[in-house]
Amino acid sequence: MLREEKMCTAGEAATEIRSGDRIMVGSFGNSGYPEALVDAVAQSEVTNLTIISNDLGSPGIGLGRFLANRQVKALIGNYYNWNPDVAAAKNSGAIEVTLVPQGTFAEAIRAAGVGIPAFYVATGVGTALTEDKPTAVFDGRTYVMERAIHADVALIRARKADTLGNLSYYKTARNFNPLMAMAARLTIAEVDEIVPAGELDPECIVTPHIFVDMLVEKVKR
Amino acid sequence: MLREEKMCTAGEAATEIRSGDRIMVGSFGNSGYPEALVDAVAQSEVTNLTIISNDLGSPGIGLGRFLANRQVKALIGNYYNWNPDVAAAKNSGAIEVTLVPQGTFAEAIRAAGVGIPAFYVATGVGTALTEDKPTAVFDGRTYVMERAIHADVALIRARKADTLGNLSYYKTARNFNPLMAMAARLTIAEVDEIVPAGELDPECIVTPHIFVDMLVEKVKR
Amino acid sequence: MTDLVPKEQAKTRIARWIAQEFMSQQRRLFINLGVGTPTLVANYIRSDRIFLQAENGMLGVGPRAPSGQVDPLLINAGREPVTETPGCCYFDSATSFGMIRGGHIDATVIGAFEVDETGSIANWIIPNGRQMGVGGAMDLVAGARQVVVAMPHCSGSGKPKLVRACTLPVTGFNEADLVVTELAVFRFYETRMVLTEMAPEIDLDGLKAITEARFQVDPQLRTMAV
Amino acid sequence: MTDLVPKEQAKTRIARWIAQEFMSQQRRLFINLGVGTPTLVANYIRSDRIFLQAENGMLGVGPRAPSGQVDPLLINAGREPVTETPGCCYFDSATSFGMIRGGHIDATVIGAFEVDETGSIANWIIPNGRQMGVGGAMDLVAGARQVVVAMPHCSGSGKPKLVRACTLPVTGFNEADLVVTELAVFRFYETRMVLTEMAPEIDLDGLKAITEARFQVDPQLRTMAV
Repeated sequence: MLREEKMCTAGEAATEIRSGDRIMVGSFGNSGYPEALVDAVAQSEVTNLTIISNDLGSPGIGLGRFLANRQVKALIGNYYNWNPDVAAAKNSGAIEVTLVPQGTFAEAIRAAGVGIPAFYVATGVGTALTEDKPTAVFDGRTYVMERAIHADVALIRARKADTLGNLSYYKTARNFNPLMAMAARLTIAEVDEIVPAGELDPECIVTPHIFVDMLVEKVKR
Repeated sequence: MLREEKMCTAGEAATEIRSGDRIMVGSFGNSGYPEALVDAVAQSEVTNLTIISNDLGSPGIGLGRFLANRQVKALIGNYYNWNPDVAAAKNSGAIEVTLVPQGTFAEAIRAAGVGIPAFYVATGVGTALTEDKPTAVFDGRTYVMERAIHADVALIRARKADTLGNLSYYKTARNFNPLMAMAARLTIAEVDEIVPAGELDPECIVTPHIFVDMLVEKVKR
Repeated sequence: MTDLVPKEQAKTRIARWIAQEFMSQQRRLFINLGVGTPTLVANYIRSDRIFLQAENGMLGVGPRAPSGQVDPLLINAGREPVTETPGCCYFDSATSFGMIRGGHIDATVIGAFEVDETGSIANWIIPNGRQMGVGGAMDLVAGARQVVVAMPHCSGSGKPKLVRACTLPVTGFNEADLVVTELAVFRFYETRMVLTEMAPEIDLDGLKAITEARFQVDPQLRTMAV
Repeated sequence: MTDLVPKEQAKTRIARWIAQEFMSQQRRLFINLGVGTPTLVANYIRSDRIFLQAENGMLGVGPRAPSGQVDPLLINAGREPVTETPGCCYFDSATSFGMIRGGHIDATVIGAFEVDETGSIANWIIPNGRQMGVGGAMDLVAGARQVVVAMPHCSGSGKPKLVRACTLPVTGFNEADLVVTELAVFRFYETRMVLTEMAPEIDLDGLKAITEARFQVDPQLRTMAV
């Protein structure tokens, strides 16, 4: 029963996204991202999106399609050197870009998922990326206060799911996916394979199904 | 080579602890704690310890032995109802006790491990347990600032280690152990079994060996 | 305690009512059950949509383990031996309380010493110097989306537990959403406390006599299922 | 760049020197290597005590994957295909940067546009509007116990990269511990910059002429291994 509730196609999942939404996407340089979900969103009419991701793929490739399709209002992330279209769009005023150091970015997403509105880090103190943020001194060292990063929808990529929605990942594709799964109002996971509940080793489940709302099984080619 | 470096007996490990140290111990009500290490410390001469743990076992049992042996200066934890000796010792002025809500306690230990000196939570706002702590309002809700909890030594319990020191746990015994492994200057893990490096599934390692300094293999009886 | 409903029957009634409430929601629910009467709720849940979380790091807690099949490392937060359900999983306590504080737990069922008319809850300590424990109580009332209090209507000595203002140290302010006793069900809207169901053993005047908290009465007041 | 040491030889010399430095420490080391010359350090490490961390969630990074054995999901933070070593493991980016920020990474080796005489490092952006990326640079310089800068002594146009004060946006203030170029090795003590080794191709006057930063000279100044 649960299986039917959670499972859907990428196209169905994409209808959950509204123009203006804040969307997290698990990805690292065109690796380990939910390809079918990104495809479906890129083919949809939604626009004015805020995309929260490590990077934005390459020009017109991967997450880069959102920008090429003019679906982006703003970006929050940390590394756009792999997609020079981002700097060009920012310089022309077409989009806003908020750069957050990668570790702070990861932690801020986790924070959103675990009910922590703000936390302190030593990363970037005194630099251009934290100049508008409050600072505080603890035990003689200066730290900057960083805020949690929330989203409306998270599109994540996992290797295996069980029918409940428990997830495991594959190698370095784990990076942002389990964090983003916790941080959005609605989490949609694209997986290579769905197995019956109870088949994943309970000790090796990385994302408990409480964090997963919809499952899309990758269509085998 | 690494194996020889990291492996030792519980008695050898206990010599790393100095009187006055802050010691974290993974435990939940006499379950999932490093029995041989606790034994060794309880049999040693060290005193004036600050014990950072969920609870303090039962009177004279498990972590309760530290108190029975008068080795305790202070406790930081969240639930001492299972060991009424704690309240008695506190009331007589023999020890200090700092109660921290369990979720804040877990998060504060993690924070120490990941370079976060302070963070905000909604837990306990306005209550006796947070009355001395700064508060701040984010998005209209009041939060209290909590500080990281560090230790000199962490004594943790895992199920399996590999020779490098990677760890996996067993069922609910996971609870505080992986967090404490990150939060101390020196982490000593007591494990049921040590296998060659490469035998644990890289996707299922819970504590990477970077966090583990010494390994004690449980003596089979 | 009143003598209107025998003690064990009172616990069963409360637990069954709460289980029914969850099952009627017809959606996936993640629930954390506190020790005591709240744990009994599990006995009456029949649904593959309801998942129990134990704050010591487990999701998918099954029924109590039968004696002879007890695993000392498979326990709930009250140290009771439990069982696994298919698809259960384990995680550290930071993740566990991340679920709770992060708003992922739909409901927590807890006991209480006192609940006041603003929904504040006192359930972590009776300052007599003999108990020193907070556990996850403060995290749960602050973090769970719905806070359900399961408790006898009056204390062992017959005093009201639903009071005007908590006299014991508070666990969380204005956090109660639902209070279920053996005699009544109250819902909190913002800080309004509303009686929505009443047991057949009592009438409104009788209830008011043993309820110090001031409450409104739902125009649709129903008889509590017993 | 100077023309004293050919470019490829310069890179090799720097990478080899740093590898030797780590191997001489005779203890377990966890190291994060940045893209470019820092990655080359891996080629010269022969030690089962040195473990490489990739900030995209891997500990125990092995050599670059030979073509034909490339797994697109087994990559380092520079998106290069790598291999696994026995005992390697994977984790999410919050844990990965937890290792870095929490002081568990013994050393990071990074490139830089500029390092100034107080040890401040500029390596994340040249404000020309065409690049927008910080990646993990700020986390690494703030978090790693030892920050090793591997860079050519002068820029491509021949300008000093060791300057009095960074002119480019700073990544971290007073964070450099060691700067290794093809011509010299400098160590930072608090904010004192000290020349400890110098390459055979140059003398002190020559080095000062291409080093804008003011530095002290170690009385034990040695010839850099080349």
